[in-house]
Amino acid sequence: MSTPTLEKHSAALDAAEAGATALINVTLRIRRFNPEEHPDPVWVDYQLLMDPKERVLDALNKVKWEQDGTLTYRRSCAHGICGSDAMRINGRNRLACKTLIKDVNPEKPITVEPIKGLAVLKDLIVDMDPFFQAYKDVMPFLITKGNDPTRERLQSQEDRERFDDTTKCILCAACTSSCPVFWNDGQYFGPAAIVNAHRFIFDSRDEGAEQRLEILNDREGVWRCRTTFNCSEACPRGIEVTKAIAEVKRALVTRRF
Amino acid sequence: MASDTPVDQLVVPAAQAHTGQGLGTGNPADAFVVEPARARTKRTPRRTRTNFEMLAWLFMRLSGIVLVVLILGHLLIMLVLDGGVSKISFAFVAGRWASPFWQGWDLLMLWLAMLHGANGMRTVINDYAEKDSTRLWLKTLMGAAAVFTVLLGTLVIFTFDPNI
Amino acid sequence: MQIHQYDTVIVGAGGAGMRAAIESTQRSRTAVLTKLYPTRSHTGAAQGGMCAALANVEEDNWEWHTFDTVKGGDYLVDQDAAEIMCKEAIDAVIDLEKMGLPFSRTDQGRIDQRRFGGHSRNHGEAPVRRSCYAADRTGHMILQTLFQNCVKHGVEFFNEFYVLDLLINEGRTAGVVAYELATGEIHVFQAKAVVFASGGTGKMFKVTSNAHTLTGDGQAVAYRRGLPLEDMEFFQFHPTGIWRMGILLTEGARGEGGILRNKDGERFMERYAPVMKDLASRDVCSRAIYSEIREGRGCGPDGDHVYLDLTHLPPEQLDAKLPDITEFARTYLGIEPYTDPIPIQPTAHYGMGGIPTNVEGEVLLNNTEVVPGLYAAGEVACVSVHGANRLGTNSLLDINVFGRRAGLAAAEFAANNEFVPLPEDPAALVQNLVDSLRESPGTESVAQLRKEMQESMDANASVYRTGDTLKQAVADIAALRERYKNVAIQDKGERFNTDLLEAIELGNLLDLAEVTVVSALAREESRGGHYREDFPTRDDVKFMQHTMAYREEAADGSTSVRLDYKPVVQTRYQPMERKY
Amino acid sequence: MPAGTLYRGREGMWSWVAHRVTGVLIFFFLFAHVLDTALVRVSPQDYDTVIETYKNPIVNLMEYGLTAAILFHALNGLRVVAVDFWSKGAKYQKQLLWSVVGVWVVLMAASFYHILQHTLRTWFG
Ligand SMILES: Cc1cc2nc3c(=O)[nH]c(=O)nc-3n(C[C@H](O)[C@H](O)[C@H](O)COP(=O)(O)OP(=O)(O)OC[C@H]3O[C@@H](n4cnc5c(N)ncnc54)[C@H](O)[C@@H]3O)c2cc1C
Ligand code: HEM
Ligand code: SF4
Ligand code: F3S
Ligand code: FES
Repeated sequence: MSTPTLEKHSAALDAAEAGATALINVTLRIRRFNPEEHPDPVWVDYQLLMDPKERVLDALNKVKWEQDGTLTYRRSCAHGICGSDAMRINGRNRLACKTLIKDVNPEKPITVEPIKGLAVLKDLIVDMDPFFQAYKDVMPFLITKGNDPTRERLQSQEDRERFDDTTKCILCAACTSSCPVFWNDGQYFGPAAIVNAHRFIFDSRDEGAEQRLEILNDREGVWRCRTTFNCSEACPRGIEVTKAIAEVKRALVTRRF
Repeated sequence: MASDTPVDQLVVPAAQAHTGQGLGTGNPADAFVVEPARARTKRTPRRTRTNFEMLAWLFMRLSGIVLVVLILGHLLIMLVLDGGVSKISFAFVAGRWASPFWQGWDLLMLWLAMLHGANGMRTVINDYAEKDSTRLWLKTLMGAAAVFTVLLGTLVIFTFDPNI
Repeated sequence: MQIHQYDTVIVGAGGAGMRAAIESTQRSRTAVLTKLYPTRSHTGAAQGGMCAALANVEEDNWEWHTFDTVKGGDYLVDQDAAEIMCKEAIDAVIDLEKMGLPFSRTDQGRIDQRRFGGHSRNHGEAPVRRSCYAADRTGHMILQTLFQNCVKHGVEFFNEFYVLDLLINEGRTAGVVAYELATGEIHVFQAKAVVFASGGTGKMFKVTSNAHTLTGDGQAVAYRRGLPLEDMEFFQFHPTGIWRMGILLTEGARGEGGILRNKDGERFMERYAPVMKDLASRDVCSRAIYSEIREGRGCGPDGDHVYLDLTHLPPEQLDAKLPDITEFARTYLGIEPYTDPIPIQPTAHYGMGGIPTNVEGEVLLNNTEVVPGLYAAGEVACVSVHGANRLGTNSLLDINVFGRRAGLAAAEFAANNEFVPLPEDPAALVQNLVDSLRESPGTESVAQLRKEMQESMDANASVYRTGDTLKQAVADIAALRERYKNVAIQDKGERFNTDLLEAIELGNLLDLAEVTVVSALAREESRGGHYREDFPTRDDVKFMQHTMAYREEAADGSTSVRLDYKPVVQTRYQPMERKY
Repeated sequence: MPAGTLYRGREGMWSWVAHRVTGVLIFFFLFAHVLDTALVRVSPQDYDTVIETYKNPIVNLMEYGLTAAILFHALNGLRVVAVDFWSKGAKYQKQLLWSVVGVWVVLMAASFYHILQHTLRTWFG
């Protein structure tokens, strides 16, 4: 029943409950690009007073709301589930809303740039259309033949678990835009599209695996992946992207022989 | 991009650079985006319908495994056991190729390494050449060099005459 | 300016919008306008689940579900609508499964179900397992699945288009006006039928589980065009938001066995809801938490929060059933939920009110008439299936059931009707709005006004309200609305001018905040999410009715809120005292 | 390009960069190596003359470098194969990489004297 369990307080909990920590000075170095003003991008520094437990998104908001309203970026949910705000922070792709200031060494200027490999339209906003085009090209929807059952389709817990990891994708593009192959050749489908193909290829209810594999057998498909693991490192949802790609490759090899 | 051109002197594009769609907003800035090297085109990549890329990929792994044995063996003998370049001479080579075993070893190594390397170079060129024409040129040049080397090497191994 | 013509235009690509689009695209030429890429919509944040009496794990039926919904909504629910929703829930879940949604499964391979607040067996006897879920990312999976099916059906999306006006001509729907973020261009969409599915208004509060983009644009646009807003005083505060941040920790956490504790470690919900305990409905839990805090049993140095304790649950269960929320605790608080309780406080979560519709999704012009060709579904609408307090999981249900219905009805309307001519100079209102903000010489900052509005709403119109606090809020909002006329933006450009849009969104929020507090002040009773300390009991004699708020414009251009009321539809359940 | 635009990849990316650089390097070496060996067909004297020019400390050092490149490429190649074909490969890629580096260091140390003995003798007697 109601057994009190709170005698032992961990240091982490105490720290979390301490409320606002001492504010610190942070320099945010943002790669700005506004073609209405000037055709080339420039780096601009902003000085801020921040709680180190706040997010980089909070810092961007602070700049926009208090210093320079022209700063432009996408954001919505602010807790890592909508995939709006993938950007390059200190050289690595992350979600601004899932990156705490204290975790990106606030002693030095924190650099923020748009993700690579997609056309930059303004400040941190890139053109996402090619990214979504690649996603659409892998037929990301359940394909079934025959008549629908009257109730739900059955699926064992093991079969459900088989593709659990890749269902977490929020299409933030952190992976695809961290991939060296994609920077050089945007024709590559990119890890995000493969992740979403994987989600269906390994779904026991789906019958379109063959078609999807055929698409990914393409010149610009899975074989372009050089297992550089940038995608896996970048994925804010912790999806084992490279592993998923390897599974698709293996499925192709075993199906063809 | 011409950095010193003021924006208002730029030509207003009929199409937006990143989507190719006409906007007609009259905003000169629409001519500008920071474009990546080669952006994905709207159309779905053409299906190749062959297993070439897969076979090439498989070949890289399989040949790699075999090459580990061949090349590391080669290195061991040439550089370590036999004492490095300092020991190598015509007589040394002649001695080795007298045996069909070493002939076969070197031949296989030559072919696998060259095919592996050439295919690897093809990937590298595909990644970095930005224009289709440059790609084609580089690949042709590299391919020709590879074919030449393989043929030359094969010829040398087979027609080698220790009493020349 | 560009003019487009579509049979059906859907505003919003969250769960409700995309569910509608899947239906209407197959039947009429449809455009979906959305201010976010569809997969960025806040439906993706929903965690816990979607209830339907599938009876996959234990006995259940849709009538019990209806009863729980009506009781949960403190009898302000329109019972005919609730019956439809709970009955169609079963098909809605099965449809999603067939579209590919990867539900968590039972041992037999069926869709698994878990407990959720306020959902009970046989009219309140005991908690029942009714919520269908996919780990703790059910909303994410719904949003993804619906988007996937939109791709499959080739739904035409206009991404990053902000709808800022609704066109009504000759008493019928003529279309909408949208602002394209990328270029700053204004687009007029002429349409036979329009479906609003633009989501909630949570950003009028400071501590909220809602996204930055949930600014009530749809409600504000309709209201500005003279349509009523229903029951706006009812706003739900979810008991378990991460302390100070408001990020939601799903009720599913308590469904899995999580316990609320005060600083003494006491499971205090036993005192407030002896049967359902931690699974009492949300308004009850949120009030209990604030009572604990007020009575000095709150946790932390300032005693301003309580704990959600998951430490007694096996780590494997947390990993399998609640992976995302445990990660939130790790990321944002730096604590380990296996061993530490999580500091939480109630967080502004869901607006029960919205654009009034009937069960076909048709928007009401007043208590009896509809606006032909205009539909609304999802959080923007008020059907009203949630009454004074929405039960957990019933919103994902609402968006699927009524999203589908609205999509079907709109497509059918479009098939049987002609275009209404566009009014003279259709883009005028939006053009003026945009121009005046861009050229405003004002001095007020958007961020400052928004902050003051949110602080006033949190302080005065939150879980506990009194006449005095509400009067304060009314005065605050009025002052802020006055200052808003003098607001200025820094970005004067055309492309991706988010500065401009934040200003417009603030305008919308201020209008809705005004309606909310004015409606709340007038409702002198306590019911569901609306709790008046000066009127702590429910008053069925005077207030068993929906509030209908209209915008009145005086001759001098000033505006005010006019309140009217609409009867509640009751079919089988008579109001009773609400106990959990 | 202004500073900071380089992507800060981690082990996986840098090992790939190294794999690619070594691969290209070996390819060019192989090309040259086949050409010089082909001289055995021309005449023993020419071959020996060319080989003789190789017998100096610089080339000897380059040989050591080439060994380093080949060894890394070979070992990392095996790691790539493991990532591709072993179901746990991706999970342990970092550990695999550190093993590769470990084995590489050991092998390089072991071959240090063997390969460079000529140079060492010339320099240090
Ligand atoms: C954190 C959280 C957890 C939740 N968990 C649950 C749960 O477990 N179970 C449950 O049943 N409910 C839950 N809810 C509630 C439920 O998720 C939402 O009420 C529901 O998803 C709303 O869906 P929607 O389609 O109406 O709106 P949204 O998903 O918010 O979509 C709104 C859409 O409208 C568009 N839009 C907005 N304004 C404009 C404009 N001016 N012009 C053009 N487009 C516009 C947006 O781009 C977006 O596409 C939760 C809510 C939150 C915040
Ligand atoms: C010694 C044994 C070798 C092994 C185990 C090996 C293994 C591999 C593997 C597995 C790849 C594929 C990498 C990928 O697809 O990401 C590869 C690529 C490559 N290899 Fe080898 N290789 C060996 C020898 C060689 C030799 C002798 C050459 C030169 C002739 C060579 C040149 C290349 C090149 C140029 C690439 C392409 C690099 C890239 O795409 O990044 N390799 N090697
Ligand atoms: S796989 Fe991960 S990084 Fe890639 S788009 Fe999906 S969530 Fe983002
Ligand atoms: S970063 Fe690119 S190369 Fe492969 S492992 Fe990831 S897709
Ligand atoms: S704002 Fe939604 S993921 Fe960051």
